[in-house]
Amino acid sequence: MSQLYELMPYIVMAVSALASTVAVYLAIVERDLIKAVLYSAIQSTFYALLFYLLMVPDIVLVYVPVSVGLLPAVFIFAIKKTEKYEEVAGIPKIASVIILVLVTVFTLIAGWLLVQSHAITFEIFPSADARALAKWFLNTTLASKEWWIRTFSAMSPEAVTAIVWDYRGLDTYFETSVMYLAIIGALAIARYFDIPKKEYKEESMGMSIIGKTATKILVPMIIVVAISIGLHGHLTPGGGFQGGVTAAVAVSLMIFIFSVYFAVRYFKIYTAILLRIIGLIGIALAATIAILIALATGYHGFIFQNQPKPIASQVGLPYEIGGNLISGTLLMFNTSEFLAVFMGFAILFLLLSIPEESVMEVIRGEIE
Amino acid sequence: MAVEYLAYFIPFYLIAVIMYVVRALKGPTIPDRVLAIDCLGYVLATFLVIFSVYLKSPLIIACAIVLALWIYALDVYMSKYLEKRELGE
Amino acid sequence: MSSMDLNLILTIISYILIGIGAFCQVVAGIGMNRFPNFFVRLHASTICAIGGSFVPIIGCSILALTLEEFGPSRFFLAGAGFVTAIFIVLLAPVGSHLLAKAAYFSKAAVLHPKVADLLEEDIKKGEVRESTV
Amino acid sequence: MIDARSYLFAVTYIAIFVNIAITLYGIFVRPHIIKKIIALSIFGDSTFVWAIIIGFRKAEPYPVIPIMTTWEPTQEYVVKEFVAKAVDPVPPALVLTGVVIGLAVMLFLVFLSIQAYRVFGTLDIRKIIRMRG
Repeated sequence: MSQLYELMPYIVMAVSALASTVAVYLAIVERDLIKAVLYSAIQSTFYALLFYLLMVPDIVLVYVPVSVGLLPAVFIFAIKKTEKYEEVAGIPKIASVIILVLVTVFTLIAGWLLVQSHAITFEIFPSADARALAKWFLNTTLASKEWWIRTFSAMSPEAVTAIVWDYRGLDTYFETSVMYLAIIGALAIARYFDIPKKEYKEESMGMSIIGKTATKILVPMIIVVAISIGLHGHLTPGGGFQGGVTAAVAVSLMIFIFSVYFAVRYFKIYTAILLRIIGLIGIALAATIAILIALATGYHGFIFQNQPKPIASQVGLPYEIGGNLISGTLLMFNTSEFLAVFMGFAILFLLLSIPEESVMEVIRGEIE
Repeated sequence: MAVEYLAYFIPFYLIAVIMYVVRALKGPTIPDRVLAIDCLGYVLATFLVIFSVYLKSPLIIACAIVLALWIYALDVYMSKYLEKRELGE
Repeated sequence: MSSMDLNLILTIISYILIGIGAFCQVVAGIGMNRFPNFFVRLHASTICAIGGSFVPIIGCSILALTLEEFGPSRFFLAGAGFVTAIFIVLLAPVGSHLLAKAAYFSKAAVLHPKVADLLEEDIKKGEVRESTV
Repeated sequence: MIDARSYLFAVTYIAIFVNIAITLYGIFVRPHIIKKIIALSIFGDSTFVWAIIIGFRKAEPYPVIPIMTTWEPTQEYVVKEFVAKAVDPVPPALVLTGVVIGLAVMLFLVFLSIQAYRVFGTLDIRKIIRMRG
């Protein structure tokens, strides 16, 4: 009984990994691109289960909206606007089946050999011990009373958000700027395109009335779930990135179910760019707030400082207000990042959904 | 311990997952595949809830809500694609 | 009635619900593979969504309520489970409807053993328009 | 006799490597640009899974998430048990930003390839090379 109980998560893990291998192979060799997108959707759901069983809920929360909710929409836009087929000689069905069986058998035998080799050289795989760095972060993320641990603490029970925005804050800052540059690049390609000024008509645009009614109920729910994920990022799984991509799916659903002319009533492109800039200013402000306080009061301070450090710097933000844990700057970072990610993807989806005729008019006008 | 007996139910769900995957890979038309992926998503959402009880980690349940929402999104995208109209309208 | 008895009753109810879910999943999986065309397979997907997902998620939430070693976070688990179940029961029929409508009117799904197609006849007569279906 | 859990975990490990190999074939050999982008996204996901697998550990009966269930900063024994069982929090923190940036970069590549289609009229890389001489 107890053995079966311990074995079951690993069985599910291995089965989903093998199923994802089959889906990946078919996604790569498929000639019809829309079928390839569907196979990659199968692969993403299995990867989500893998992430879940590897005990990283933060990644599941960010991976499921991105890979199941947003990437298929992007690829469907691209395929609809360009070509549907890849012009290569397809692999016959029997050859595919043989290759897949061989790959599965290879995986099973190679796993056995790997375990044999580890039985000789190392201890049993995976290791029972965590690395020293991981132990350090886990020990200090929500510190106890000793001042020397409090010095290195982020005062948040969520170790992942603490690492993202406190221990390794500069990394995340530059990664956010990489994302901002990618969005600027896309905006530069679509520089003169604009959404045509058309009225939204209830009866002739969008999908059926049942879908519209359900989506009217659904979109506020998505926004509420996203805000809850985003603002509780320092207490439960979640954070600014997760909440932002969750909310971005609401925009793409509105574009698909109603139309872009309906979505543009609520998300204007220039307003979205403005809100995104506000989010970035919020990140910069949260990064420098400790040093600003230090300059005003005459103490020392650091960039990306969260809690007061007893030896080096006396200033810092409180970790709780009125008994509620807010973990210093983490709440500010999460709010700003939520706004920045949400609005960035909203802009890109609005630009991607411009009808091809109006785009071609702009391009022809530019050439002439 | 009341949770351990869930181990006898999980294999049935796993068999169902494999059958849906077979249909999703085999399905002659695109709607068949999308329907099978739907069912796959629902059984995976069930898996997430069952495993959060089974592994005694209450906080990871938040992922199940998100997965239940996005299966609907994939339906919407594919049916809009099948309707053969401009995607933004 | 003491709380031990109540916990035992709730545990038995939740296990029955999870067992119903496992049965429905297997039945839906067999149906998904054995049914002849897309419109019949919609039936199997309904069994999967309601019988195989909605029912066991409710069962898991009830089971979570009885686990007192979780402390206050068992209410978080049970509440989120109920929210998931409500999302599934709201959204699964809508998704199936959108997919079936698109598949029917775009002729993407072939109706192979065709006995009768009343909707097609009604559209030919002009009694029903496509936009109102 | 080998340990069944270690064997199943090693199978997962190898399967992700096989996925990476197949996607590398897709990126380098397949001619269509959208197919290359799909392969690239799967490649990124596989490397993310692999990074997370490195951070996994063995604990009895199963490891816990790197998030504390208590919000009180003064309980010593809770911290000790948590450190003994939680998985590594560093790879999730790196992968978290990687997924979102990956989506932004994919969107940028899709914008580029749509623009290339508007200019060249095709997305087959062999035809584009022939066109440029």
